Parts: sequence; structure tokens; C-alpha cells
Amino acid sequence: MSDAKLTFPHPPARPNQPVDFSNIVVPKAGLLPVPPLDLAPQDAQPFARGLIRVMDDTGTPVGPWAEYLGEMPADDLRKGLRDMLKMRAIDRRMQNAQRQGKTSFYMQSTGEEAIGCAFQRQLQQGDMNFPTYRQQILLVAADYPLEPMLGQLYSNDLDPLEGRQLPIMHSARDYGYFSVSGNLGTQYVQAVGWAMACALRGDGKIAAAWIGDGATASNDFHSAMLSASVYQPPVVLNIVNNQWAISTYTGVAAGKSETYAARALGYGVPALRVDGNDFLAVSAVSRWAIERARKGFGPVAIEWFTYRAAAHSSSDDPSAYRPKDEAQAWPLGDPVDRLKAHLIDRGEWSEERHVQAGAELLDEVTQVQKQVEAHGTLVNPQPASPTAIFNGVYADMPEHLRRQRQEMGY
Amino acid sequence: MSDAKLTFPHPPARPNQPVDFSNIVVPKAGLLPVPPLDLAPQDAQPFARGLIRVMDDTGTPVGPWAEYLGEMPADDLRKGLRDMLKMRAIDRRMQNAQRQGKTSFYMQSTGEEAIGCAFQRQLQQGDMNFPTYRQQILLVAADYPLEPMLGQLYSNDLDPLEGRQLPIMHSARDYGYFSVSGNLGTQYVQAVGWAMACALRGDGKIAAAWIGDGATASNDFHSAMLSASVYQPPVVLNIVNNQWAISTYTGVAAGKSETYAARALGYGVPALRVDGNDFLAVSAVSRWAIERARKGFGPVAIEWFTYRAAAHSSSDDPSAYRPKDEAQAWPLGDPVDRLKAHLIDRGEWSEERHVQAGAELLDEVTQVQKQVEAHGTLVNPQPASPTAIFNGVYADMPEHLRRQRQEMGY
Amino acid sequence: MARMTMIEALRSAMDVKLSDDPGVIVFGEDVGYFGGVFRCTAGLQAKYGEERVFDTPINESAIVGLAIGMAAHGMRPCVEIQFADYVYPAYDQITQEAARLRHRSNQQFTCPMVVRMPTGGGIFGGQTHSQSPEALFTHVAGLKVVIPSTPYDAKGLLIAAIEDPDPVIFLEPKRIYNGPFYGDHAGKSVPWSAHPAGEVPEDHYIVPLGRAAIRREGADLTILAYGTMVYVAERAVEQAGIDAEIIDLRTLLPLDLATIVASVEKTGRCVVLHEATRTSGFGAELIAEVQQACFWHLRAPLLRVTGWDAPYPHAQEWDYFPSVSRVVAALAKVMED
Amino acid sequence: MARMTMIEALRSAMDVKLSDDPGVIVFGEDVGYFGGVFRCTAGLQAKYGEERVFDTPINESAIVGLAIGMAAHGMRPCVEIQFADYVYPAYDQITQEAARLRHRSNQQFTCPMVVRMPTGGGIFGGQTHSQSPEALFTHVAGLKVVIPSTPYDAKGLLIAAIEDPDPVIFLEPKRIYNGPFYGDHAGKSVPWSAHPAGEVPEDHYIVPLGRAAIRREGADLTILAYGTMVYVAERAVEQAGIDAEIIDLRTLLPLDLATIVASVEKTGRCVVLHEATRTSGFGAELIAEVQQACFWHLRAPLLRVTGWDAPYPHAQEWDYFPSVSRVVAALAKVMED
Ligand SMILES: Cc1ncc(C[n+]2csc(CCOP(=O)(O)OP(=O)(O)O)c2C)c(N)n1
Ligand SMILES: Cc1ncc(C[n+]2csc(CCOP(=O)(O)OP(=O)(O)O)c2C)c(N)n1
Ligand SMILES: [Mg+2]
Ligand SMILES: [Mg+2]
Repeated sequence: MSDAKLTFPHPPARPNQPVDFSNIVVPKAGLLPVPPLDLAPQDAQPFARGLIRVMDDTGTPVGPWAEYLGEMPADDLRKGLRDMLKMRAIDRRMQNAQRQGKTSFYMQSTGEEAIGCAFQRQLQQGDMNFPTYRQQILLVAADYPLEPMLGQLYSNDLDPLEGRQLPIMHSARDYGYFSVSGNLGTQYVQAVGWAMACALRGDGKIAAAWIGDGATASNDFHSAMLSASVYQPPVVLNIVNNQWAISTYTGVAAGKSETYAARALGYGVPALRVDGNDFLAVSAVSRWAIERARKGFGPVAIEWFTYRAAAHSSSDDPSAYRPKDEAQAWPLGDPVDRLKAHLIDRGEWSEERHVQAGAELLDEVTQVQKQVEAHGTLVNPQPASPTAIFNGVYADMPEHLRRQRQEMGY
Repeated sequence: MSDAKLTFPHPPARPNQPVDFSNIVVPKAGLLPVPPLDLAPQDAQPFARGLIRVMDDTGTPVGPWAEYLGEMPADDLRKGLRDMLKMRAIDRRMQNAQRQGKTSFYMQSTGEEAIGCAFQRQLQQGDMNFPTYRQQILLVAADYPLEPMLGQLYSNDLDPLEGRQLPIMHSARDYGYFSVSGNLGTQYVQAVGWAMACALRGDGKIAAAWIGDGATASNDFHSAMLSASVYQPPVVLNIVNNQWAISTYTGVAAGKSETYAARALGYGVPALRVDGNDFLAVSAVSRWAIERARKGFGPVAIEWFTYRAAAHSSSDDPSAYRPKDEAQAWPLGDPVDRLKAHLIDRGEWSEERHVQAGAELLDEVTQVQKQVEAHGTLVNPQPASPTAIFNGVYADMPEHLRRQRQEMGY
Repeated sequence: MARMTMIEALRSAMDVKLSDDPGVIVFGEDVGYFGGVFRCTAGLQAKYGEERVFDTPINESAIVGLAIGMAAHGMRPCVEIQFADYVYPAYDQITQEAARLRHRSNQQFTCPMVVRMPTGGGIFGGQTHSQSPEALFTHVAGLKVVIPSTPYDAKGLLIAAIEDPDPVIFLEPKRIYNGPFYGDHAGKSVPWSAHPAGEVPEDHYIVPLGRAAIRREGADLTILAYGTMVYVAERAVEQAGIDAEIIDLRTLLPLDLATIVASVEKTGRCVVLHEATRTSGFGAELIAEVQQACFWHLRAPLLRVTGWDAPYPHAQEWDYFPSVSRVVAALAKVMED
Repeated sequence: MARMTMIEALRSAMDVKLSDDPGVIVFGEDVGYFGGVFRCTAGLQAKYGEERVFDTPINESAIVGLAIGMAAHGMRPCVEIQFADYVYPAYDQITQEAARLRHRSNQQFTCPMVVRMPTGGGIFGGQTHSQSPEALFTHVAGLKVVIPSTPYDAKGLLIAAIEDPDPVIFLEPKRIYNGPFYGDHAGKSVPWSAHPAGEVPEDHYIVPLGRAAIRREGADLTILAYGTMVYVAERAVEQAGIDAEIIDLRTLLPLDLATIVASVEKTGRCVVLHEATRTSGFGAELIAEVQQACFWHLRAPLLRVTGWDAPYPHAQEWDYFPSVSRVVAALAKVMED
């Protein structure tokens, strides 16, 4: 009777099917130009539909964005590489601790580290990230100390949040890291509000909003894009497209949109799409976008194209919904490997130093982990006092909370 | 200190300033081609940024869309013209009744009548509109009887909704008119759900969603566009851009978006922008879009470009926020005048017949109004029994509502 | 002293705060150039400029979400939701974000924000211009919930709310924007200029959050009310000829339980009024607290007079609105026992 | 008869309805291919195809908004919100649209839709995986609100909910998905296979909405509970050695007041339990109704044992969760009077 049939987006491959990334177009590095800082949305089409890449297959930076970036000091790159390795050490140790029941929950960011790592280094003191749960690397790259970081993960007395929040829901105002919410999307528009405050108060700072590909579907992605388009505050709207939202393929969030960057264009927000596993591309585009925002040319959206190599969280097993070897086959490679290759190519790094750095960092993390675990784990909990429950619900504790605290025995 | 400054969109003119529509580009009629029914979003750019117009300045249909439409039977056009005149008669009489205190609230649709009027005639029995409060013309064009329509406006015992809803929040399932909600945006995604049900049950019907330019800012505009893009149900997503949302200029909802149609493109929903005051253009594009949806080529968005000539509602006085003579200066003219000119040009109408038709319709409406008023007005209310409050909260009245009804004295 | 309507008093509060604190900012749908559909912000954009008072797109979660970001940064946004009936798209931002930001960040980030919204019925607004959603906010730890019943209180409470370090839901009973309403919709309307509470100082003052006001002292029965229902209570007490104490709660969260308990311990009888639907309305909370605190003083069950558990109807508005006669009947019933 | 966990029982309910009614359709985040993060829909897509069971984008107002459109058309959507904590973006659609569609259209359009969501704490989920929002739905006329406490009830209630002509909010106490939980988080967990209520028929049956179950008969005191708290109540009664009657409400709206009143008239004492924050929680409504209906039978004030009025903490979960010892203390206190 009817010609209308619904469609249901599918990933290219399911478990026990051969990995298939033939749908992913990987343009050559260096093709796209560097647009002027005042890039208008109408002129952003090639950037929103293309893919900005800086390192070629051998790790050599090529093209206009490489020029724009200039030769990054080797120390800065080594710092980036080390931060990524440190993040992997934390992920490894904490995933392990979770498996041992020492913490209730953990989330890795394997494969996506270059994005936050390179982005953070382009920010200034006082700029504010509104991160998702998968952006711990922003803290690492901002040199947030390991003690409070791991303390939060163990919810023990080293936790600056006194156990109130689920592990990885950090908050570190002084490190430009806004309190993470578990509700997807909500913070995207808050970032725009923060950026409006920056402009209204003229403090010269900017905000950086973060969202996953899956969460672009949330209503506040829309409310944020719209608000940014209307008021033109200094905000960088980051979209981390890692192809998956728990078990759900990115196509379900994308529908027939060509790219997430292109969706931003519909709002009149200029947007670029970037190889998120290319540390140099991330550095270059971050610098450009942050400068654009700070100089008063308004908001910009960036789709960072990457792949969530690990499970969604410690509660998830991706082998139930995608081929086991998908991560290895990801056409944009691994961000650590690629930066390492580039540094080696520049004569600024070696396989040996890499192995050694990895070992040192794992050691460092393990050491701190031990100290932090001595302050309590889920097996041997030493949370902050139960009265923490009542503190900070309001600035001043109202009568009824005082009564409830008494009822609790304090 | 800071370079970042916020922007605040402004209308071209405020009260006591000269009307200024220089920002509105009116392309010649007949320029745009008729795309294939399976138009892909990537190919829709010219349609989403341009403006489909059929009648030239003399009222003669020109170009590919005129051809696509063919010569519409004069009877059909006269019916359309009469429906628009009838709508104006209703608006006039009811606005008046509101001023006399006979009803609490009213909303006119002056200047926008061609859109719903021509669209409705392209639908089939069983298709469902999800209208806003400003789409009463859909009911008129569907030959909904005046008694229940006016009964609803007076909330008297002729009201099919038994007084439950604010005037103009009609519901008429048999006439393809979904129950209007006062909450903006919410029904846009419901229309997509209804269309999904059409496809899943294979009933060959389609849904038509309606939203105002201001309400495109609402979250469910986003959730609807996204859902339509993902599942590809048979839905036409109408956006009535009448330049105003109460006192707020359309630029506040648009931000830096070029057009609302272009915003839909960001979701991968093909979109067209149409002269909404051109009865023939509305007829042609409606036919195309409805056929596309019914044939299973998926959703399509249409931005109907028009002007809200009257006040937002009976509670509003637009002279406080826009020049008094803006409506007269609207570059796309008046839909009634334009269709009339076309019909006269075709030798199928005359000034005399027009005046006479207007008088007849006003008479008809006035007659019915009198009869309906005899069933109660706000001055002399005869609402349905207070027990209507308790009926239909649930299919079966639960105990606690039975108790409350008793408490009320019934 | 100046006589003001509640609308003017609210405007005056924003005016005072806009002028004495550069961090205060006002925005919402139609609030900028036009000054709001109820005119509460009329003239403020002209006076303070577009950066301080502006129009927003029709997106309530954006309005509140932006405000949260600004408040966390250190500003003091005071935003308007055009009708309380339209706050639901912002419910996620208010309850999951604003309410918990201080707590979850252990005070690193806070949210000194006010969300104003016209509330309640009595204006023939039908189900989408008449709702009273207070109980949906009183259930949420971290919020404060305020509802004034006079121009004087409206200004003083709004200034206190803007100065408060935490998010405040500020409900404005629109039926009494222009004058007190004694429940007789067919009767003559009384303007605020004819009521002593219409006297409002031009300058800065506060009415502290968290304190109820005793509108009428009485010995026989306690009536708990807020917003429009305070006046319905006054008229009902007159009609019933009962020596009732009328308490205007003013702040629902945190609640001034001490004032309530002192009264009910004295009277031994209590009736609770609100316009919202009955089930799980704020009246339930009041009763739960009062019966626990005053159990041994109670001489009769506590009763509620509320809106019915149905959507707010348009034509049958006065059958839905808790009328003077329903209140009188409840008072009589409680006195019987 | 088969032994099922609550998850399996819920899946079986959907399976039964998918197979016997072509209008039934199941969707939500991760519910399709993967079968839901709690696996409630595992296998259903493989069995019924993608048109009947599918994944959605992460947009709860779309999930519910689409379901409303489908339900109005005549289908019977049964959708999942991944955690009750994420229902707020859909709150507008649920409360302003689904709940009122039948009424406002005078029965032209109806909304036979079920919104399932895992609710409650006890799984170390922190503030965004532990909330109990039932009171935010019981305040809304037009909704039904259900919360099972056993696999048997879960299946029978879910089938009844899917067959119900009106929108049903179906709260699933996730702490007891796999077994009853007696409040001792450090103790051994009991699987449903070891509990008689784990016996669940494979076929169609219903547990009618609107009827409470008496889980334990007793003469001295009535405990009103639902979801996980039913088991905490059982343990507390054992420990306290009080002959309490435990009523499992199962449906909160409409409430089975008759069963409650009969019990409290008998016992004269009542304690109400829930995990949600106290102020304006559903306990308040229960107390308001019970004190009115049973006033002359009451021998002590009604007490509530609930979550504290604070966000649900992660590390201090067991200080927040209404513990056996808190319930025991409340029982003792009520018996004192
Ligand atoms: C409003 C809301 N709905 C659902 C969830 C549950 N949830 C947590 S993470 C997640 C997937 C998010 O995917 P994506 O945005 O792509 O981020 P990624 O995990 O890939 O970094 C979902 C559905 C949530 N946290 N909030
Ligand atoms: C969620 C919500 N927010 C606010 C309102 C108040 N309101 C009613 S109509 C309107 C303007 C709508 O403008 P537009 O969508 O352009 O439609 P038009 O009136 O021009 O037809 C507003 C803000 C509402 N009804 N619902
Ligand atoms: Mg993702
Ligand atoms: Mg408009």
C-alpha cells in the first residue's frame, strides 16, 4: 500500500563481520588552506566537509596548516607525547583498579588523546573548558597534579569533591576544567553562557565546549549552537566524533548529515573538520580557533574525527556490538604512534626513549596510585565524612538540612 | 582589554523609523528549477537559499514550477480565494468579539493565509497536520464546519473540546488537524512520530508538521529534524517564517543562519524556501513535497516566507515594537490581492465578484457567529458542565478523581 | 512612598540591582526592546543598554543554560520564563545543573541565578498559561523557591533573590500583578494603589528569603497559603466568620516551619491552600511536616483546598480555581471536628 | 514455572506484547542491536526486526515525542529512558503533551505509551545514575506511575501498562534487577532464582495497575513502601521485632488508598519509606492522604524515612540510602508514642 519505509542507520560491520572502513574518506594531508580568522559560515563549506590533516603518511607536516603552525618546539611535542603516555598509564592502572573492585567506575579515552592534549596547550590561564567525562587528558595536559585526580577516582579523602561525584566527573576551576555533569549536552550551552560572560565582563578569556558525536543529538547541542550564532561570544564548540555512543553507531546521531561540522554551518557557525589523531593538525586548528574566538570573530565549531578505541566505560564490552579489531584498522591510526613517528623523523625522539618514557610514566602513576590508594578505595573506603552530603547544597545550610544532619547523627 | 563583543540582532526598523525592507532579496519569479522528487540534501542548497516564486509581478505564472503545477482549475483557485476571504471574515468578526469581551483570546493569521490554504488542498483524507495556533486556515480549507470552529472560540456548548482549551487551540481529527498545544515546538517531533507510524503501518498517509520562525529555536525543532533525518519518515516539515515572534525580530531566532531552510540542510533534510504569499508557488511546492513524502523519498523541510501583518494575538500591540506601516510595505505583497490579480488576469474573477464574495462570506460568518453566540460567550458563559474537568483525564476515571468530582458537588 | 503594582515593584527591584551591581543581567523572551509580555522589564533596556537587558530566542533551556554559565563565571543573571507553563524545556538545566553545581563541584562553581516566571491561573489562560509548578521545584535540593503576594514583598524578595548566592525560582502570581484578587472574578477589581501593600520604597531593601508573614492573626485555625490564595483566604475567613490565622509562606523552600508550627500549636487546626493540582502538590509537604511537628496539638485532620487533579481548563476556570466557597467549606469542616 | 530475574521478566513482558500486538514497538538509546545497557531488550531486535525494536539518537525528548506521535496514531510504543536521571529533557513532552492529550482533545487523540526507566540508587552510580523522580510524575494529572518490586509483578505490571489506554511512567528499581536487596550492601547478594517472586510465567498475564500488595500482614504498624525499600522494610521489621504490616504500593498513581486506609485504621501507626529526597517526595502525599482519612485512628505522627535533601552522593551512598537502621529507628519511635 505504502511506498514509505523507514531507514535505520547501520555501522559498516558488526561482530564476526570483517572490519570495513571503506565509507571513510581520508583526504591527503595538506590539501586545505588556512582561512582568515574572520571566516564566514558561507565560506566554511570546504572545511566543514573536508578533513584538515597536517602530517602525511610518513609523519611529515605538509601544507598551509603546517606552515601556519610553524615548527613546533620539540620540547612542546615531547611534552604532548608524554602527556598522552601518562594518560594511557592512568587509564591502564585505573581500569585495572576498577577490575579489582577498588573503584566503582572508570572511563578510558584511548585513541582520542591528541585532541584534548594539543587543544589544552593552546589555551591560556583563565580560559575554561566545559569537558565531557572523556576529556581527562585536558587535566593531564594542564599539569593537574595526580593526587587530586586519582583521589577523585577513588572517592577518598584526597578527592577535592569529597566523594560527591562519580569517578572521572572531575572539577578543577584553577585548571580551567568545569565541573563535569553526567547529563549529556547540558554543559554545551553553559559554555556559551560562560563565554558571553567573558565578553560582557571583557576579561579577554574564552570558553571551550566539549561534546561527543552521540550527544550532538541532545537538545542542548542545538540550544548552544543557536545561542552562539545569535550572540557571537568567544567560544570554541568542540565535537569529538569517535564513531560510537556506547553501542550506538555514529550514523544514528548523524542521520543524513554529511558531517557534524556541516550541521553547525546550518546555524551560521563556521565549522571545520579535523583529523583528531594528528597532533599537529589539532595544535594548528586549535590555535587558529582559539585565536579567532579571543580576537572577537565569534564562535567556531570543530569536529574532531577520531575513534573510541577502548570500551565506552568499565561497564561496557564493545565486542558485543562491533568487530574486535576495528580499532587497529582505524584509517587515521593512533595518535601516540603518529606523534612518535613525527618526532623520530625530526630526530627528536627514538624507540628507546619512547619505551623508557612509557615505563617511567607508568611507574610515576603507579607510585602515586599506591599513595592515593592508602587513603582509601572502594574495597576499603575512607570517604569524606557523611556530613559532606549536607555541605554545599546551599551556601548556608538551611534549618531542614540541619535537622536532617542531626537525624543522621551529626 | 578584550576584543570579544556580543552582537544583538536588530530588526531593520523600530516604531517611528522608516520602514526598511532593503535587507530582503526578492528574486524574480520562475528562476528555480523543479528538482527530482528524490532530491538529496547536498543538491538542495539553491532551493534552501533561494526563493521559489511562481507568479510574476503581473500575477502571471512563469517558470518550471508553474509548468509543474500546470494550469490550476479556476474553480480550485476561486475556492482558495474564498477560503482566504472567509478566514479574514472570521478573523475580523472574532477579533471584534474579543474586543467586546465575548471571548478571552484570539489570534489572527492575516497575510499568511495562502500557506495553509494551498497546502491543505494538496493533502489527502487521512493525512495529519500538526498545526500551530496560527494555522486555522487549514481547517477552513478542509471545509471544517463553522459551528464547531466558532464554538471552540467561544468555549460554549458547541465547542467539541468542551471548553478545555484556549480559543484557537482546535482539535479536529477527522479533518486532519491534530490537537494544538500551547507549548511551542513540542508537536514538531510528534508529527515525525506520527509519520513513522504511517510508514510502519503502511497506511500510505503522511504527516505535516508546522512551526513558526521563532519556535525553530525550541529544542523540539532540533529533535524533529534529527529524527526525520535518521528514520526518513513521510513528513513535510513546514516553517512559517513571518518575520516576528511576538515582539522579537526573526533575526533573534535566525542568528547568522542564512535561512531556516538552510538550517534543515545541516541535518541532511532537503529544504526549500518559498514565497508564502504566492498561492501558486505554495500549491506547486506543497504538491511536490507531499508527493515526495508519500512516494517514500523521505522528509522535506519548507520555509514559507511571509509576514505577520496583524498583531501576535489579541493581547499584543505591535505598534510598540515595529513601524505601523510595515505590513503594507512587505515586498511580497498580500496573498489575497495576488491571487485575486491572477484570477482577474485569467478572466476568471473581477473586482465586483471579489467585493461581493467578501460581503457574502462576512455575512455567512456573521450569521453563524450569531447562532453560535446564542450558545454562550464569555459575557454570558454557557460552558460545558464543570464535570468536563474530570472527564478524559484518563480513559477510566480513577477513584481519586471520582472523590474530587464529588467534592465539587457532582 | 510610591504606590506600585506588583509589575512595577518587580521592575523596580531589577532596576535597583542593575544599577548597583554590574554583574546583574536580565534576559528572556521579549524582555528586551519590548519589556516583556507583562511589561515587567519595560524601560530597562533603554536605561541599561542591550548588553544588560536583552531578547532571547524561544528556547528556555538556552535561557537557563546560558544563565548558569554566566552565574558560574560570577555574574548574577535574572532571567524570565514567559509563563511558568513554559519552564519545562529548562527543567533539566534547573534541576540537574543549577541546583547541584555548588554541591557537585564542592563549591568551586556556584550558581547565583534567579529564574522569574509568571505563575497560576485566574486569567482565562487555559492549560498553558495557568500552571503552578512550585512542587516540581520544592522537591529539588539546591533550589530556593519564592512566591510573593504583595508589591512590597515582590520587590524585597526579588532583590534578596538576586543577591542570594544560590539559584532561586521566583514565581510571580500573575493574577495579582495589578491588584489583590479575592476570588470573585465577576466582582470589581481592586488596584494595588488602593492596598497598603502597594506602598513600595523606590530604593534598595530586602525581604529575607525563608521567612513567612502572618497576614492575619487568629486563634482558632491556621491557614497556610501563598500567592493569590492569600487573598482568597482573607475573603473566606471574613465570610466564614472564623478567627483564623493566615500565614503567607512567601518562601516555600527553605520553609519557615517555625512560624507555621507555632501557629498550629496555638490553633490546633490547619487548612492548606494552593492552586496547583492536589496530588503531590506542595500542600502535601506542608501537611506531612505539620502533622509530624504538631501531632499532639491537632484537633482535626489537616485539609487541602487545591486545584483539581486535571489539566487547568479554560471555560471552567472558576470551577477549577480553589474558590472562596470551597475554602469556607473546608474551614467549616475543620472547625466541626 | 520459569525463574526469571526482573530484567528477564521485563524482557518477557515486552516479548509477549511484541508478539501478540503488531502495534507494540520498542525503542530507546542502545536498546536495539545491543539490547539496552541493562539488557532488558536483549534479543528482541533479532526476534522482531528493526522496525519493531530500534536504537535512537541520544535525545530523550525525541524518544518520547516520537512515541506520542505514534501512540496518537494508534500504536503502542514502549520506550526506554536509559536512566531515570536522564528523563528531564523529556519532561516537557511527558507532562505537557502525553499527560494531557486525551483531555485537551476531548478524547480525539490518546496516548497509550509506556516510558520505562531504571530508577533508584544503591549501585554506586552517583547523582546521575541514582535518582528517584516518582514525585515529579505523581503531581501530573493524566499520568500513571508504576514501580514493581518483584520479577512477577514487573512482568504483569509492564504488560498491564502496555495495554493501558493512557501514558504510564514505569520505574524500574535497578538495585533489585538481579535480586532482592535487604539494605546490606556489604552482605551476600541474593539472586531472584532464590526468591519465590522470581517465579514468572512465560505467557501473558497482568498485574492490574492501581492495586497495592500486602507483603507482610501485621497488627501494630503500617509501612508504606515501593521498589527496593520493600525489602529494606522486611529486614527492618525482622530486626525491630515489630508486628508491622508492609504494603508494597506498586502503583503510585492512581493510588490504592483503600488498602492503605484499611491497614492504618487497623494499626494506628504508619511509616513511609522512599529513596527520593524528602521534601515534596511522594511520602508527603501519602501522609497527607493517610492523616486525613485515618486521623481518628492515629496513635502517633506519621514518619518518613527517605533520602536526604541533597544530591545523591557517590562515596557516601550508604549514608544517603535509607538504611535498615534508620527504618528500625523510625519504627521504634512511632511505637513509642
Ligand atoms: C541525557 C543523557 N542521556 C543518556 C545518557 C547515557 N549515556 C552516557 S554516555 C552515552 C553515550 C555518549 O556518546 P558520545 O556523546 O558519542 O560520547 P563518547 O562516549 O563517545 O565519548 C550515553 C547514552 C546520559 N549520560 N545523559
Ligand atoms: C515553550 C514556549 N515558550 C514560550 C511561549 C510563548 N509564546 C507564544 S507564541 C510565541 C512566539 C512564537 O513565534 P513564532 O514561532 O514565530 O510564531 P508566530 O506567532 O509568528 O506565528 C511565544 C514566545 C510558548 N507558547 N511556548
Ligand atoms: Mg562518541
Ligand atoms: Mg513568527
